[in-house]
Amino acid sequence: MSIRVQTAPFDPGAELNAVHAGELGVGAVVTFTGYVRDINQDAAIEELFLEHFPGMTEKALAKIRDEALQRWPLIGAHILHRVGPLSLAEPIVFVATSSMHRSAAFAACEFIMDYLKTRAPFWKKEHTTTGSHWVDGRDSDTLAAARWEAADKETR
Amino acid sequence: MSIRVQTAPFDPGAELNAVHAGELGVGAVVTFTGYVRDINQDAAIEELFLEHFPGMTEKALAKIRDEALQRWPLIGAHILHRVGPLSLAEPIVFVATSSMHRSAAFAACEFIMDYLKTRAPFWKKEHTTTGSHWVDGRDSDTLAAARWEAADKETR
Amino acid sequence: MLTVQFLARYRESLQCESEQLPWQEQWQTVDDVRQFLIARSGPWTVLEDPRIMCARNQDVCSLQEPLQAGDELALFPMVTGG
Amino acid sequence: MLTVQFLARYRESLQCESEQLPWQEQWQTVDDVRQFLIARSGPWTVLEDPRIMCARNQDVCSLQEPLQAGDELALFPMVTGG
Repeated sequence: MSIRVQTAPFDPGAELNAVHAGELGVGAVVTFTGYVRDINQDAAIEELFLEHFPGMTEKALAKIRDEALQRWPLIGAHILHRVGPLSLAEPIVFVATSSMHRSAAFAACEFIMDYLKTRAPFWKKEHTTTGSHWVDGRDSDTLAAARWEAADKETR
Repeated sequence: MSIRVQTAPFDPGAELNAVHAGELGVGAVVTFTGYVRDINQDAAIEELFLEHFPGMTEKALAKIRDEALQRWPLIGAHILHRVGPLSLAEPIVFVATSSMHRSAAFAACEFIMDYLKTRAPFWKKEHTTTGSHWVDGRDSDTLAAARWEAADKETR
Repeated sequence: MLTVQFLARYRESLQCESEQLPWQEQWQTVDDVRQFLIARSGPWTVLEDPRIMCARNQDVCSLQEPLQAGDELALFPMVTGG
Repeated sequence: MLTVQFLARYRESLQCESEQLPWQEQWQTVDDVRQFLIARSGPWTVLEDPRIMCARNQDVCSLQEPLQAGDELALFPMVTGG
């Protein structure tokens, strides 16, 4: 049930294996790994910087994790997010959910990512050969998160 | 874009890392790993045996993979399934999907699992201290696969 | 000629992995062949399983799938992989 | 007193990370404080951003969230993690 925010790189494969090693009775593990793209429209990107809001970040992630645990019968839910400077192709974020049956693990993993993308205080800044700029938020992420609230109202 | 059916054990973490290592431009990788449960209602289970239909298995998996590639803009889709004798807690199945954006990878990974569970020729037999029995198919899996066909009709 | 394969639980119940049947003109669908086999009674009634699945030439199909001489038919219980 | 923190792009535009504001009785919601800051004009109009987000005492909230003296308010652009 870990929440980790760290500047050090991590190994998604080792994280996946640790989920199963740490939990008895797990039948299904779903993972999401987000990477810094290694090819992009703007080929001049040299590095990505992830700013966050230290006082709030882990608290915001724990709140998202706890909401997933309330909605689905999970055995575990884990969130790991890099901050600081990241190189191309490095993993940025890793989310893993485990459950007895797969549908809960799939839904919870996607829910956590949709909420993380719209509610967790991280901001990406791209460093290119011609300067730096902040990455714009995407309306598609707002819509993805809103789907869960609509689904919630329907079933009440 | 691999399809593998094998008796040898595999390492889900190494498989996850290989997906990203093998594909340029990947932003998102979703994985599903199914394990032999290490605790069960029937504590007497000693081993699981996976029978398959050798002439058809890889063809059936490739067909499911190809249908996912038609439905969603994926960079890659990989399916790995064990056959033969399996010990408790060993991984049985690994599915990974990669894409530029996460929603396609999530949907395709769940679709592949729902179709694999209802259309790929594998049968589980549990060996217990008191004898062996074939595992029953689950109606919940049939319903999960049917959802995709209903969704398909709605959008046409 | 029609080749019929039996898998998993069916293979065990029938103690038969595969059988070559001389082609019969009245067979139109998978279900016709299944009914022919069930009519043998005894262990063959296992094929009355309402969740029976089938594949024609190694593609999963329905019991209403048309058959022709030379096909390879597989009959098997609901799959339980993954 | 109200502590206001500015993050990411806003912090850079305002060249200000955090500010202590003497509490004003007419402030009821986050948006009242935001309008007070925008009224300073110049770089502060960055807070007119229609996608602005905010957190009260480190919980994401809406611009209509009630505030009281002693709160910690954070104003930040749409998040882009993950």
